[in-house]
Amino acid sequence: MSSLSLFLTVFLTGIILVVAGLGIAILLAPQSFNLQKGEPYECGIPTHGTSWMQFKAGYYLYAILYLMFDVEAIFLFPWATIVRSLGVQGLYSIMFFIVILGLGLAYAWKKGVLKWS
Amino acid sequence: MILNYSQPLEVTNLTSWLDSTLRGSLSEFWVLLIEFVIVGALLLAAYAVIALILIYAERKITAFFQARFGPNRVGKWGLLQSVADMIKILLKEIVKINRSDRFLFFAAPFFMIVASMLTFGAIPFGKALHAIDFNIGVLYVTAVSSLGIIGVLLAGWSSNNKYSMIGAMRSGAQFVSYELSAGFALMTIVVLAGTMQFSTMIEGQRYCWNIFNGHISSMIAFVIYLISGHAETNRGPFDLPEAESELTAGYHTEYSGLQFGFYYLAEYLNMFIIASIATTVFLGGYLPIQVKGWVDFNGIMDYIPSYVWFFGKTAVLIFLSLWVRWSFPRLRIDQLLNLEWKYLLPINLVNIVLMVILVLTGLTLTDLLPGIF
Amino acid sequence: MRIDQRNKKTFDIYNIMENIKKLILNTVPTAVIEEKQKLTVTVTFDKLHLLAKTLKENAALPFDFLVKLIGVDRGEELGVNYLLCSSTDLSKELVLKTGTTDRENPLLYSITDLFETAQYNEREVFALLGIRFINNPDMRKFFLNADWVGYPLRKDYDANPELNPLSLESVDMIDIAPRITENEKGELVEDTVNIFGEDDYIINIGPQHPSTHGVMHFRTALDGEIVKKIDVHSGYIHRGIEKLSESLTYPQILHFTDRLDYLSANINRHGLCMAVEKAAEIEVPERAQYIRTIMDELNRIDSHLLAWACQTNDLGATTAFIYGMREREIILDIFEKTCGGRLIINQNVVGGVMFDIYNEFQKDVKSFIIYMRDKLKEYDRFFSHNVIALGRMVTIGVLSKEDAINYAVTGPAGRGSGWSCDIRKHIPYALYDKVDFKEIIRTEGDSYARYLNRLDEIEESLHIIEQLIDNVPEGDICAKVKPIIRLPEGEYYSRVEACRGEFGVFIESRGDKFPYRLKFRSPSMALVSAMPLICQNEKVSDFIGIGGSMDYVIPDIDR
Amino acid sequence: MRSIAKYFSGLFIGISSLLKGMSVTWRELWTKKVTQQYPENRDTLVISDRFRCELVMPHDENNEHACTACGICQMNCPNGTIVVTSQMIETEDGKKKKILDTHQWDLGMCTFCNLCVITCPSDAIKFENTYENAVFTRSKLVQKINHEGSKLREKKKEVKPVEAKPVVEAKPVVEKKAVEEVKPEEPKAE
Amino acid sequence: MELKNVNIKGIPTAEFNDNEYLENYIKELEANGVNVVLSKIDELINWGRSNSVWPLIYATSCCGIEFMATAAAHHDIARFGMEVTRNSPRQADLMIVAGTMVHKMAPLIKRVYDQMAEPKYVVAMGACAISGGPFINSYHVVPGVDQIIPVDVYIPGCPPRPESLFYGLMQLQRKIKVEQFLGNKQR
Repeated sequence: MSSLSLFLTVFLTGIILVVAGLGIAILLAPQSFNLQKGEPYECGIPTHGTSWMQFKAGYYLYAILYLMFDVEAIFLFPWATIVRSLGVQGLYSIMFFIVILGLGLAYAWKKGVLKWS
Repeated sequence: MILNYSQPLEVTNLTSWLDSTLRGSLSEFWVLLIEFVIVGALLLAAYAVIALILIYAERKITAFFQARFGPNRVGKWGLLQSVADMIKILLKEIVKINRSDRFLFFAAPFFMIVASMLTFGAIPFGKALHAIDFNIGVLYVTAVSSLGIIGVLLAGWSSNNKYSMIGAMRSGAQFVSYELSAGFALMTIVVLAGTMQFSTMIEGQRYCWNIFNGHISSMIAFVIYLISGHAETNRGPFDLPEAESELTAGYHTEYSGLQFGFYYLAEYLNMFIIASIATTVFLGGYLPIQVKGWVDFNGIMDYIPSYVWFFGKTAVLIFLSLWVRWSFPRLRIDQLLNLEWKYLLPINLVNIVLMVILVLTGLTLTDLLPGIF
Repeated sequence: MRIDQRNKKTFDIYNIMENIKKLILNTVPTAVIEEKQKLTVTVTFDKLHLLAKTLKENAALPFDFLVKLIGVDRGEELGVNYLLCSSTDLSKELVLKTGTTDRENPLLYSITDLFETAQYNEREVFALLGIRFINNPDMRKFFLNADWVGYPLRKDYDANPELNPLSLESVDMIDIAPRITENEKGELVEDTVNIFGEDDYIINIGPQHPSTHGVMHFRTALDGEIVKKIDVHSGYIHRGIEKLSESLTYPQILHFTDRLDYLSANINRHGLCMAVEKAAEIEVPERAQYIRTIMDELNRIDSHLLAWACQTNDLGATTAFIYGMREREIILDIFEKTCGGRLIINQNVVGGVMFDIYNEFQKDVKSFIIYMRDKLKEYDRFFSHNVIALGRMVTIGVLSKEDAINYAVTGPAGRGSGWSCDIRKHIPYALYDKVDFKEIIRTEGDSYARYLNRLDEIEESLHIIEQLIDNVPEGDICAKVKPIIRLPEGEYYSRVEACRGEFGVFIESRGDKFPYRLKFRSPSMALVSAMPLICQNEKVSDFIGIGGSMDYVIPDIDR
Repeated sequence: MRSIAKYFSGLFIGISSLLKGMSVTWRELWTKKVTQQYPENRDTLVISDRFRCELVMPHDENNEHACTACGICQMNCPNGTIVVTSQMIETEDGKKKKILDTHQWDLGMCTFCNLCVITCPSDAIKFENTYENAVFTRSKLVQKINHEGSKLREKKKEVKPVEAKPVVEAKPVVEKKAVEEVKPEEPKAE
Repeated sequence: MELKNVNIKGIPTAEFNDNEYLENYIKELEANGVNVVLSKIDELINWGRSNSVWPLIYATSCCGIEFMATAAAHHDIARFGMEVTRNSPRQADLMIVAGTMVHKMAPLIKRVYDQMAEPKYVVAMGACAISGGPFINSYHVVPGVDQIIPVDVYIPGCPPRPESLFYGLMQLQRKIKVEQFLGNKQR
């Protein structure tokens, strides 16, 4: 049994679960129709405009930081598996990497980026 | 083989027997097909049953924390409560929403369920109860479990509802934060174990669980993993995308019937997944408590089937998660980000280096006391 | 010694009030000053603003606290009474009266620029009596829909249901407010203002929302997670109690007071009973006073416990909510055994109380006091120092003392801003001058100060009950009252300290057994009117949390 | 340096406050639960005698009640929950007498303010603590509380009332005699 | 199906109020001819539905507080599996109208009711929701929520005590249990 085909099996299982469930629900559940049913719920008041407006997400700087660290994580995982065999050499080389990122975080912190505005 | 006979309740016997009988009469293709179907069906059953049990357990434990009884009128001690819930929610109308992004609205629950199912498949429940065992298991789990957040984001975005929208944006913030910590905490253990494959990692913990092996560093990683894992499941003090008291129902405000049921289900499953990954990585997975040299003791411990060990350890962690959830108020979005970026992440970075030093200088328990561990 | 001091004090008051009279006559020579239950000053409508301003800026005794603003249909004239009092000494009160005879298009001058709290009150008067206020920035009807026909509190209101049929059709909210302003040349200009900007992200929080504490409707403009502007809508539970009361006898009206602010039901009822008793000169027996005071304080604990529970729930701690409700249940049990009701207890009646305490009352209350003290410690450990909770309460929603006075925010919230505004201390009623208790004042003005104030007030209430519970004297529980109570002609005010702040009753009687006009001052209205101010630039989550810390009750506002 | 010290002290104070909170919930987990299980404990459930749930007119074993159909309860009801209809009959000695026809009370409207009970001059009605009243049809809530074929109790029996006062310790607030005196001039309050 | 088979733990069927309503309902169903097999499945489904009623609390005044007391530890609505209060009408099965309905609120409650997913039920809790209660003579009060939306169970009281509310909810469970679910798409 190869891992890939097992992966596909699991994937299909998930899909089947959702499809079968929704199928039963749509077939059996009672339905009614009225004009207000499909309107968005906003505490019972008709909503003002669409909700797809420009929305200020106050955390975009975090998102950039996240990108930085997530890329690092990808580099670090392979290193982490063989850190024993690499020995001290491996620590030095990657320490450089981590320290620079740590400094980056410290700088961002100092600059007040980590403050929600 | 001898080991197997000493553990009559293990499923290894069953699977190997099944495999050999099938192979005796059918061609390779059919054998595989049948086995895949069995795997799928078992997963499906496990998925549903675990979710039902968890929902019941949470409601009951919550009640006990809150000085009340919880469901106790359906079946003995209310045991059938979540079955009733399932029947109800399965037969509830699915409301069609005007002016929503129909395709994404429909697709979002798929992301949620499939992501949790894929992670669920990679969990080693016991000996031979392990569907997907990649050699990059840890990385795979981290990657796939983060897909669930996309489900949340899409749900919030596509509903065309302002509460959902705010919920989705919050889940975005939560995602960019806690994904990192969870990954780094696991990475710390990868450094210690030297492998990313779950099965190897578990075997390596036979006499000394990782949480003890790397002592200080492992403990820190364990706590950080629990916190960030908890946050990733949108539960407890981290339920900002849902935030009942602020956003009515958050990202799933517009979801009704079974579509909502899937979110409800996935929430509990994610809690289980986080607990079981923590069990596997930190607490020795399905392995029993074993002490080097105590042959009799080990033998007795071995009699308890591996899946019992696994679910036992997981249950403890789930209880911990419920305990936290029902003790604290909800964090605000900036507190949430502060916790991650000012506390968890820097501590995590230091912790990885610390772990590397521990490993390289031979300060881990297995290196220090090879006779005992 | 003590008597001397008291004499000196009354002499001082006399002197001060004489000075105030002089000041009024200096400012507005045409003012008519009457010595009624309160010092009453009648002026023409164009002089009112000037007089109010002078009184507010009077340095010796500033009349800067607008207690209530009462619109009255005086028959020919549509008028407004302003009850002013000094924020430094709440017992110094003054009533300003003005009115207009133009019933078609009545216009008065707004005092919103002097007293912020007047804004919503003036809008209420507009909705119910049709008086528009010049210079009020927002002249929409407060409780009623804009298309409501007629002004209910006018005596000639046509209550025909066909004029205002029940409509089930959802209509979009219109965020355009009419107003009347006076320009420099003294001309009146009618125009409209847009409440929100063109492309504001507007979200409705309430009326059907889990944590608006009822059916308040906050129309909120958001900038991401940050609250930019809040527009308060009310009236989703406007039941017209004041109008209903005008055709009911005083004992019958009593049952409405329980349903105003249902969490301080007993105290509200106490307030109305006091007003009627004062007017009809009924002496309340000692035993009844004891029972009233004890029940009031139990009611206060009950309300503060619920407030604590709801605030923690708003912050997301469901377990704390359940704990608070659990302790509250013991008080409800005591209520139930005494008065046969849990929430709406119908205890006070004119002249005393309806039910005597039961045999084991003292025992139950005493054991509750011990239990509650223990639980207060538990709350402290559980929630008061929790780092997450602190982050969500400390320095959040700061209300300064000036703003608290300006918006007339009383009760635990006002005292959290450093304003000593406890009626029980300033104008003692019932037995509050005989018991020893502290007025809890904190100066921070944030959510946390309000939160701690409530917990401390529970402790003080326990202390008050402790002093009274063993000394309940024997005797009647109710004075002999005529079956039909007719109040002599006049205006009567009474003020009590309800759980959320000052609850006031105004009765205008024309000698009938029905009141001519009855008005309740709701403490919650002031709390809500301060919300747009203190929530500005806070996050949505904090907005909910601040709402929890203000602890308003909506039916109290809407009446 | 001070900010670093603050950082760590903040971290530890925070963690300790969280642990303290968790210790409270942990203790609550093992304390006795306060829940009373309603439908199962129906037999043992004690609801205070004074609790007002349902208006009743006590009838004795001869199917007699004390209501004189004076209508004071109806007058005193703030929202018109009570409707008393009476009829005139001629007694044996030829006098005209008003007797009760129906005493109709709307459970779905009643606010349980107790005014009817305390003003009733003949103690004919009282509130009971029977709380199980939910129904499917609105009209079922409008009840006739005098029994079928019941009649007024004779005066001499009233010396020793069969029924105790609804609330043992509660004293009527309004003097009943006075109510009777003013009765004729009382218009209907609405 | 017969009424005596509709069991609620704790209270015998005969002791419930208003049994006539359910009997009439069953008679009506039988007149339509109900399939035996379907009715067995129906029973299972209705068992599930009646034991998992998730309420939406449309609380406007005092009765809302009493509902909160009901949800808290001393009475614990969770025992009926109803503690999962949903704030979104999409996920709720039952709307508990607790408090006065006024003219300004009427379109809103109608809208929220319309937005609820089928099958849905309404309980009128307290005098105000049933008839307008103390404020029935007011100019701005709707005399009973049944003027706006159909009501399934009326729970009188002002406010009803938690046990009364439980009793009402059990009445609703009974009503759900006798309903025909399959083949009855429109309620």
